[in-house]
Amino acid sequence: MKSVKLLYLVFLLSVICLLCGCWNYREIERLAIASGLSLDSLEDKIVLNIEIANPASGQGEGTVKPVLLKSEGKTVFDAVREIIAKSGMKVYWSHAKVLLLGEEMFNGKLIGALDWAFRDAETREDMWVLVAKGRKASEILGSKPELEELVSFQLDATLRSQRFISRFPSVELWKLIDDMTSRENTAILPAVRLIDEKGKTVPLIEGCAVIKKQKLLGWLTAEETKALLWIRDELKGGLTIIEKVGSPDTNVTLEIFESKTTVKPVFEEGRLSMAVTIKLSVEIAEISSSMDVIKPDGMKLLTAEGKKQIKRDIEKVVKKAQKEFKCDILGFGSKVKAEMPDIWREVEPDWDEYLQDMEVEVSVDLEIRGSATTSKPIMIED
Amino acid sequence: MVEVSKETINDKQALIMVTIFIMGSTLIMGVGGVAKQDMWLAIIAAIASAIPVVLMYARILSTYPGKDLYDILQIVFGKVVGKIVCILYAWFAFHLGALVLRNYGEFIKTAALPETPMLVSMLFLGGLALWAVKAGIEVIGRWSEFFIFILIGFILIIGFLSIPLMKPQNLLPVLYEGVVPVLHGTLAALSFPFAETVVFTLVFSSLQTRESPNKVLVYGILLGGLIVVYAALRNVMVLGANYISMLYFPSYHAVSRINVGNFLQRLEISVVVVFTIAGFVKISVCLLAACTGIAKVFSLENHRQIATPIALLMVTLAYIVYKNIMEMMEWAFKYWSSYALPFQVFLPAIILLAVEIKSRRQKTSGKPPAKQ
Amino acid sequence: MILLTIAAFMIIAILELVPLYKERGKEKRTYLVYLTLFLFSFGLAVLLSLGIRIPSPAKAIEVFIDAIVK
Amino acid sequence: MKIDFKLQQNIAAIKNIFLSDQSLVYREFGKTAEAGKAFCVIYIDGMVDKNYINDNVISPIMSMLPRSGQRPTDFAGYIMNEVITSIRIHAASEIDALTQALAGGNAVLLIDDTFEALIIQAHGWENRSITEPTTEKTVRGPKESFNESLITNLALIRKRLRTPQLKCKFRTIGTLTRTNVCICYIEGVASHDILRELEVRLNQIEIDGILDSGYLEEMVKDSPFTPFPLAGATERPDIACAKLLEGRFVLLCDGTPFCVSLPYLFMETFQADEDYYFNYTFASVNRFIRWIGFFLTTSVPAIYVALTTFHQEMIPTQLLLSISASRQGVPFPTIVEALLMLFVFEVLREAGVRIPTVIGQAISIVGALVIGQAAVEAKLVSAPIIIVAGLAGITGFLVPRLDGAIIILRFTFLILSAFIGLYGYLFGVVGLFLHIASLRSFGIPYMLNTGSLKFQDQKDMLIRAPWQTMTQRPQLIGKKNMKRKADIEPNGGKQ
Repeated sequence: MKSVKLLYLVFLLSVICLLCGCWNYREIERLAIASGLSLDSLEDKIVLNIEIANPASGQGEGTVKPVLLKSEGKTVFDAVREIIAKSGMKVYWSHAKVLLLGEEMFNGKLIGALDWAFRDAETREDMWVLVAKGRKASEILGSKPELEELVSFQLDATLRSQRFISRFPSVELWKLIDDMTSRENTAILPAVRLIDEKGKTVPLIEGCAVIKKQKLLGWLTAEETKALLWIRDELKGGLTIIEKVGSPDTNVTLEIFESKTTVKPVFEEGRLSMAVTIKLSVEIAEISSSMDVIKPDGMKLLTAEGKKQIKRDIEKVVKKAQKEFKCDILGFGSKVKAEMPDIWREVEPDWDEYLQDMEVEVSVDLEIRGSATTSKPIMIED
Repeated sequence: MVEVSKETINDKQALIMVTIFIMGSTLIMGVGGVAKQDMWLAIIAAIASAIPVVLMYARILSTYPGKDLYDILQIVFGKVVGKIVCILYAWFAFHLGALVLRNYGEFIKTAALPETPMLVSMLFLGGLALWAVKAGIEVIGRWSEFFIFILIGFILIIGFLSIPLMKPQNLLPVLYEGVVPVLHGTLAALSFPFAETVVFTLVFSSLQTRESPNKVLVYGILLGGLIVVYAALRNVMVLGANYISMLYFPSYHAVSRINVGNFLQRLEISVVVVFTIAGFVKISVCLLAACTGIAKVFSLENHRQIATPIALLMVTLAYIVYKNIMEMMEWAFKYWSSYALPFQVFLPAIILLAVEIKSRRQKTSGKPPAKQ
Repeated sequence: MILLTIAAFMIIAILELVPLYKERGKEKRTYLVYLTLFLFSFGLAVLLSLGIRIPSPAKAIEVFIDAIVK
Repeated sequence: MKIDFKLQQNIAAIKNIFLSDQSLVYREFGKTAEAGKAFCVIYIDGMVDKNYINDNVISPIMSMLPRSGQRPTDFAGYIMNEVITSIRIHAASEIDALTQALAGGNAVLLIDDTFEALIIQAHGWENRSITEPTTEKTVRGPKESFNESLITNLALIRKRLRTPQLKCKFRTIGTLTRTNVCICYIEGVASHDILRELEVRLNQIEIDGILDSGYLEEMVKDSPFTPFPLAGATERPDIACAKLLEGRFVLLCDGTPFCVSLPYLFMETFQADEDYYFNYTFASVNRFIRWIGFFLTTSVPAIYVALTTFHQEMIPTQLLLSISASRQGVPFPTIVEALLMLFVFEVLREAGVRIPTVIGQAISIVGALVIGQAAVEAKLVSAPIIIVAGLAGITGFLVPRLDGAIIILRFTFLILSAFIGLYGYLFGVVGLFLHIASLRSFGIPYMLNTGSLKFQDQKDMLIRAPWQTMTQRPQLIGKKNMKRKADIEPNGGKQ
């Protein structure tokens, strides 16, 4: 009986040996490891650029050189398969870090692009998605970054440190899809453009693009993006500059350590309004003049000025969303749905119009909890 | 060689088997999806409604200690009718096993190895289940007892790591679309996985005491249900109900979001481990039930001898039962409840009735109720 | 593929069916049940490896349930 | 054949049996004395202590001869009881008994004109003295080890367990070697069921010779074909005593310093004697390392191959790129590379064991330089695989009792994962535990208590608990007397 069992095992193994077509077996060095891709639209075709991370064979120096592959196709997958015909390599997607979208993709081709990336088992849904501003996405993928060899790795590193700057959102593929398929159908994406620096063109991520139903509605600047992130409670750190505190030449830079935003829908007298409360905990990081804002009086002044300016920034972006984009990028709809499901049922059909002239009450609670390592500004004796 | 007179498993092993059985494919497939963000409510309701059902199973079993449902059927319904019902139950266990096998095959094909034929992974798992059945329920019990640590360990670690990703507001609003979808979800969750424990009445013939079936089934349901509720809560909080509705295997995606310091990431394999372990137990129990059933129907002494062709047939059935994953989901959604509930609720109710009548009559006529 | 299937079933037969055949005097019923099931699964496997589509029992159950529910 | 009345007849008979064996010594004496007082001592040269025979047999008889008057009726009895000063002596009346006694290293005294002969136990062969154990070295703990003499070994155990409850049952196994085997157990702790089973299995052994306890171990195993050890082996008397105290049985076998302990649980492969002599925290860490070692040695090559050929998405990007870079230009597929390097490692290991210590140095040079560095530089294999094979090999030494199983598991897992990646590996693990879970050692489940949550069941598994808390013997094995500190009933609590 026991020997029979052993024979089973041998039999099982031998059958597998025979069956072995090495279906998914692939050698690591045969892989063309994609680090990022860009999609542009050209008439009725899609232009695909792939950045391949090509490890240089050598005695362990570990240098990685980028190789750019280009192809076209009717659909994204068509273009992807065309790469094989051109280069003979099957691209491996699991380590792709960024997906760059050209502006023209927002003419109704977005779903096609996203669906492939989302559906394919090899691509990962935590890939970053960016919009190329002003240039073709392929040009950005082809630029030369300063520190990293690969554009994708550079962009990846920048997006990962988003919480220190907050000048752009970091959006992963799943977040984009979740946003696009939710009730509001709106999403924001970080914008990347090329700037000239010492004769080189390097990519720079700044601000964001507002997207609704496959359409690119417009752009937000870095400052506006920060305010938007504040409302969405996605701001985790970064700086805010309070200008002209007391005297015109005093700009105080505050570093944000904690930020908590609560958005509360209020229903009074048949009207829906929003109460946005921002609790901030900051530290003074830089003072541009000799004015002492650290002593109690100055501190009071700074707090008041800070509250006013942050409130102004936020109200500005709320206005912009209401009047210019006319869509719910602020995420108010889901708040209403979560907290007042009955009211949401009524307002849901024409939420976007409803939003346009909704009262939004912003209040800022600013707590300055320190001044880093020094207790006074740099005093210059007159 | 030492002869083991009769295979016995202790209450703890049995309880663990029930728990793992419930986790089975549920953790991967997700249940009660109709109820959207209220799926956890649906599952809790399903657990609550499953308890009277399993108490019914336990009552049937403990009336005839030392016998499984096949024996009991033949005692209360007589040889001919009893055997017909036996065949039905054997088919149910067989079919259930094949479906779980198919789920597993689809999962591997979709999630990881698209080029590997599905038959290969199903053959592997089927072969292991066959091995387990040949080794006997005692070995399955001991095996489960060991692997529950690994399961719980993985589940706890994953649960801990996904806390930062959870957004409690994803659970709101509660009961937005009313009670009806929740009730639908409850029904679905009752028939898959909780009342599937009916399969255990086919294999638990030798528990320690008369009270064991009660204890084992109820606590097993509660423990397994707890884990299923946890998984549902985690998935909703991490992914959101809207996103889940787009996915075949939500847990897989929920876990893939985990990223701790760029180092602990891409942990999907843990989901695979959990599914393999839990699915293996479920398939083994189903196969064991099917083999015992066939053996009992034909009055064979040893169910192990006929296990091989039944396992082969199970793999074959799993292979041909659906054309593709879309059909599998459709079937699980539309037909499974109405197909399974007769086996899970209606038939056991009739059997319980018959058992009660029979044992009362025996008591009044002065004979002790059937023992051994 | 077909050859592989046949080989696999041959091995199983040698491992299990032959010992059962030798003991068939004592356990005739086991032998018969085994043989039936074995031949059935062998038949299905051969059909599958020949690429013949076997109708799924799920369809029959669907029809059955539809008939009862409606 | 009965012993003949005449001395010369008997000598002739024995000479006839040991025909052409010139190692037998026949010493006849007393021939010149009165009739019927002639003797002959027979023994095999080298097996018998000659001084002992001289002092205790020949000289008493010779000094008796002149004095004695009338020959007593029971002459053999008289010689045995009143003349010969030997502890172990008995009379025999069959030629067969004599020849067997001779072959077993005894001296035989034939007496003229009687139907009886005397067998005198006077073993005088050379024994190795008691030395430090060579295979189970410890930093702290007793330094004695068993040697090849069963009686000495038994004394070493007795020395540590000074209780009449320690029972020893002897038997002889092997039609030609007639090896003495002794079953030791503590009455009142060890289970009688297991004893009965053990005796049945020992009785069933049919073999011509037992040269080491390994023969016994294999022949009393429950599942003969499993690579896992189902009985323990040790050359340390302290370990043997510890096993006895837990209610196990110890089989001592003549001619080998290794004794066998049973029943044996999977857990015991991860226990070392030092665990119990050192601080328990340190011991627990060590035990944990052994568990990790078992996992690594069986799984590292399989996981490496699965990750690099199937699940590249699970490797961090930087690592992926560097593995990819080191694989550039290597001609073999990863799986072949892995099999090759593991095979090379096993070859080096086996060579290291067999090679005389004098030239052992060469192995390490060949291993390190030729296989390690040169092969990588020549792009024959990639660098990561060397690390993997090395790691798998080194960690394997942490659980030496399992090495047979480890090799099989390592290669099985590797091949499985080369087919369907981590899934194959996972199936392998599931199968492995199915196999272990179905094993039994003398009716005791091999995985006993592995899944238990009770502290008393876990105290000696993943960790080694402090001695104060180890109040119970392992379940099922010591179930007759669970409490470690309780007194044992003198009659052993018959069931």
